[in-house]
Amino acid sequence: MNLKKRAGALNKKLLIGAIIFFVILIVSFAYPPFSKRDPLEMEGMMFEPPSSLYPLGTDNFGRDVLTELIFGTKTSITIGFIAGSIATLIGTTIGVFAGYCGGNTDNILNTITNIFLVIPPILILIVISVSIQSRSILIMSLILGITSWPWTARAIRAQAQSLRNREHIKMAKLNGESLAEIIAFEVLPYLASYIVMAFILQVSTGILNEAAMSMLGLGPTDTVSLGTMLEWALLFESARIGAWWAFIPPGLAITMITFSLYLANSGMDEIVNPRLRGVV
Amino acid sequence: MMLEVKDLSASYVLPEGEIRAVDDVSFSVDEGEILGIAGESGCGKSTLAFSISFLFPPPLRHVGGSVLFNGKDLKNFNDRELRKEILGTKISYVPQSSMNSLNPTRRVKDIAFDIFRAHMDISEKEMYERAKERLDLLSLPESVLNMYSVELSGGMKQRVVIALSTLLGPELLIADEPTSALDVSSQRIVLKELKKLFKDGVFKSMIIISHELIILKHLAHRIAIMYAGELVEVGETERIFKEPLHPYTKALIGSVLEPGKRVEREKIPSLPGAPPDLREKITWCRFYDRCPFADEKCKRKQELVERDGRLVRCERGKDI
Amino acid sequence: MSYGKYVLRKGLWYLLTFFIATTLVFIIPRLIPGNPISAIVAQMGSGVPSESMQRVYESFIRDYGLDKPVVLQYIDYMKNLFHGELGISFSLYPKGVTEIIGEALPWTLALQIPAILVGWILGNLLGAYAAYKRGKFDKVLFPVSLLVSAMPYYVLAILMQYIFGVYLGWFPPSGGYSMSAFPSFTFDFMVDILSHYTLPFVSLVAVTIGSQAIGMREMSIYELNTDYVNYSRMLGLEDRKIVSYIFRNAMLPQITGLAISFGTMVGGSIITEIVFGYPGIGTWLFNAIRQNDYPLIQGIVLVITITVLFANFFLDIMYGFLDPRIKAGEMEEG
Amino acid sequence: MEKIFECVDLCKTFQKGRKRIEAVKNASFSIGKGEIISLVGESGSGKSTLANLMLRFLKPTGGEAFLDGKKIEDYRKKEYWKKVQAIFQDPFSSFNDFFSVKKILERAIKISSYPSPDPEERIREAVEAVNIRYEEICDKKPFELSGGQKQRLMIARIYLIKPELLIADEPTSMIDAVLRAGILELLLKLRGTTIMLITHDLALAYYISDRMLIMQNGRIVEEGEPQKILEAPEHPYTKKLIEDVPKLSEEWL
Repeated sequence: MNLKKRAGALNKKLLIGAIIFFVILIVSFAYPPFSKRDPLEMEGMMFEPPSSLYPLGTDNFGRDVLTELIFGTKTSITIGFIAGSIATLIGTTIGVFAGYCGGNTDNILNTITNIFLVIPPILILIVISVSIQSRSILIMSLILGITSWPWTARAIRAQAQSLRNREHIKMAKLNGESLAEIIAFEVLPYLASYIVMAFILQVSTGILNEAAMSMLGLGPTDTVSLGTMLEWALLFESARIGAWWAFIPPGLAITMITFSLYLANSGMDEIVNPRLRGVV
Repeated sequence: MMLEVKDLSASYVLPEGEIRAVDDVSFSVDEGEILGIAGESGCGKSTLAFSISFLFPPPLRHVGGSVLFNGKDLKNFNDRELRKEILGTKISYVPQSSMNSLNPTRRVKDIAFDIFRAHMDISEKEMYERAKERLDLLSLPESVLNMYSVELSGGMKQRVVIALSTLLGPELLIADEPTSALDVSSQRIVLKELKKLFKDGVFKSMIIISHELIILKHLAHRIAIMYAGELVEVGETERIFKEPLHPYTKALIGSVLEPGKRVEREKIPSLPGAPPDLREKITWCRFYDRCPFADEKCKRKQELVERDGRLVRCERGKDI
Repeated sequence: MSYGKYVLRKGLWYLLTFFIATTLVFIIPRLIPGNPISAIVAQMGSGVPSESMQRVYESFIRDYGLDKPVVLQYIDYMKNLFHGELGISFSLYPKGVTEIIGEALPWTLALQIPAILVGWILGNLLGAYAAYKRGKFDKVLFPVSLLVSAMPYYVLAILMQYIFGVYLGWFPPSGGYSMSAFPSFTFDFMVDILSHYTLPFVSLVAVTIGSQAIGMREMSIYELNTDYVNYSRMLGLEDRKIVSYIFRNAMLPQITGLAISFGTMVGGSIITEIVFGYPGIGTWLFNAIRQNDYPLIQGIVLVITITVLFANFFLDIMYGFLDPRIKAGEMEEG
Repeated sequence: MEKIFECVDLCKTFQKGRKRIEAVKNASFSIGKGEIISLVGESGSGKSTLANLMLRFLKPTGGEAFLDGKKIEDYRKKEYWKKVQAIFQDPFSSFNDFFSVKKILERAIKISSYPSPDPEERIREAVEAVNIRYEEICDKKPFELSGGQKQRLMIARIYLIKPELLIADEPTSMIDAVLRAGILELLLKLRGTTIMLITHDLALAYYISDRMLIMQNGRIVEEGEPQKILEAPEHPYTKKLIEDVPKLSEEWL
């Protein structure tokens, strides 16, 4: 059985996950430029229930929840993407060097990784965020990205280690290729699927952490995100008031985004590791 | 006849298609006999070992044919009965990869107890005594009983596995490449132990599977040669080595290297190509593409027929 | 390597991690311009705060030795930390941070430890069962646990609060006990505590089950394909026995997995507490952040860090005890 | 005979925690030009470590090695690998699955000391030399090839580079016996290249080599012509090794 055939055999989980995610992505990115509404504008009364004017009601400031939801999803996904890219980049670099080089390089990098793996990232996030008074989307992504690389490094290291003794790498050395060439051509292609999987998970981690930080009051300060929507819903006790439209839409949006990403990741995992599929 | 395998077929059913790893295989084993099954990687010999004990872990599936053990058709046993009444007690198995065949978190003693408990009701003391005896027979010290798999060397692990597999004195032992992971010195020790257990009557019959024909020559009374899921030749060991009737058997024997018999450097026969893809249905001789003797006539279905007291799947006979 | 050495090595390693973590908590705020500490010092000078706030800040600067060089500040910080002195809260002056945390921590531990344990055990049982049974059970369970584990702690918490606490009104939607109730060891008060406990507890358990079941399912599928499982089948062992083999061996990596996911769980449960207004340290942290109560924030962060490190250390010790490969020194320690 | 390679007291120790593992202890031997020499040892004997030292994948912790009379560390690595090349045992991991066969061999040409105006023609020649039709495989990826084909391509690479010394590390241990002879034949056709065969298989070493080195626990315990070693082994380990090898004609178990 070859790789192409395996990938070609359409994986349902991957497909469904990807479709859900792209629908959300397209809606949240295509709508804002055409929208005449400003998500931060207070139009109506506090907690107005859904109506034709406000399809998902209004929030505690009388802002249109639907508009907020779409703009917020865009913000959250953007933060997730940037944070995920940063985390994946750092994690992959550290993981590849630790796993491929071995020896002392590995000892040092692996110790660092393990230390940051047991220190809860949210605590570091809090310490950093408390110190930064105004947090833009970019700052937020940066903070989230540089605190969540460790487990990517760990996963990639394990994969890189298993490659280290493969003979094509010895052959590449015997061809006189440099370390950079070997990593680029002999190591990274084999890790590509794992890196993509790690990236998918990192994007969802970024989105989840943004929301968590926002709910603690440490979210982005100048825009609306799914997290800040939940923050306000929480602060103004919308659940106890019964204003379900203030928290269910952003909560559901986060859940659907992360669910679609987990599903896609699990589908990819099955393509890469056929035994999970339940046939081998 | 202790074991009779009739027209047995088994396939791996994958989303990409069906791989017929064992195709219409028939043979038998008598009491007191060692049958060797020889073949190269991917020919289906390990799958055959599973199929004989009528366990088909998915995606392996029983496609057709039957296995009769002492006249009883294993098809009539359900999974539970099979394990309770046949496996471990009547038919036992020595796996190929002893490295990973012992549960890493259980002591040898506990694995032995689990095997006893699955089949009989005796006191823990008696279990311990019996396990100790069996280890002793394999020249393993009692202390091994308290060890975990990681504490044993490769050769020791394989002997422990043999001890466990023969714990209940099975009638038939199936040994699947019992030494392929070992160095020559350990290999010889392990095979000697197996032969000793057989002579001592710990088990009555054995099927030993190997890709090394030379090992079978020293152990087996009869040898079955397997190629691409089919048996191509079955006969007494001496006669097969003396005068192979199937061209593949001939190639296998020819490829045996032995120190001291220095062949002219260029004269070891070699086969071109590779065995056919078992996902495809081949209706003619499966060895056709690689056979140095093949001609137009060969491109048709070859049956396993009796010739000179042997079974051969080639109609060309002695002119090869 | 003997088990004793393993424990010692792990202990030293966690000590190192402890120093790094606490040092980060010290350094990071001081590295960032406009950080809370210099903001406080600035506010001191501007004279804006009221007289009582002025006193609060002064004690803060004194306690943290902010007028001294950074190195001395660090030494003071570490000294105070070892003495359990975490300073004085701004918002609840003159209450000490240690005292506040001391009151809040039992609530948090009583909520989280049972929730994590119950969730972990149930999740692992479900995961192993799904892997072994495959078929329909697996097909249903897997997407459900995926959905549940994709649902962040806080979303599930808000949903449960709304549905069971507000809409159906089965349980009190928030708090640790009723305002009217007087804390005592009476039956009524216990019932009151339990009814407040239910929703946060169940919401934490549910999410833990989801993520643990997925991990366990994967590990079990891996174990199912190992040689020793096939060998055990061939020797006629019963399914029950084999499942127990698989369960035990697949659980070992799950223990490590639990250690790693502690960090995420802590974050999740902090917010669960906030949602339910549960009187644990999560809620205190929330308030502290709103009120710029830096000593309290720092204190809570440190206490959580130390607790997580201890929990991880404990899990590592257990792991080494359960896995003979560690004793034989055959396995690389992750 | 002119020496092409020589080791003097070559040592390699690894530090694993507090344990010191002496993988190679004072290995001294020389290889003559055009010779086929084999290094026989069981797993853990240190033969692979020795091969890695000779290929400069590892640095020795003691002793010296010379290629053409010059210390091997004195060559630039690229220069060295022009002259010393290797083939390995595992056909499944021996090639980069993301490149076509043609591309893989093009990459190998870079190190060869015979620049050619028409690289494709040279690749074709090398592939045909190992009895594979070039058109059939040039655009294929390694995972589409059989184990035997890959092992042949490994040798095609050597045909392309034409090194002075080839280290063949268990080149046939993972392929079927009926294919083994074909591979050995191709190795024997490498005229002009000195071959060091590393193997656990005494019979194979006996069959192919001019001289044999027997290695045990990091030490070379015996050296000599195959016939001599077989008939009159001096070291007890060699004796035992010969005894343990399965034989067709005599009682063995």
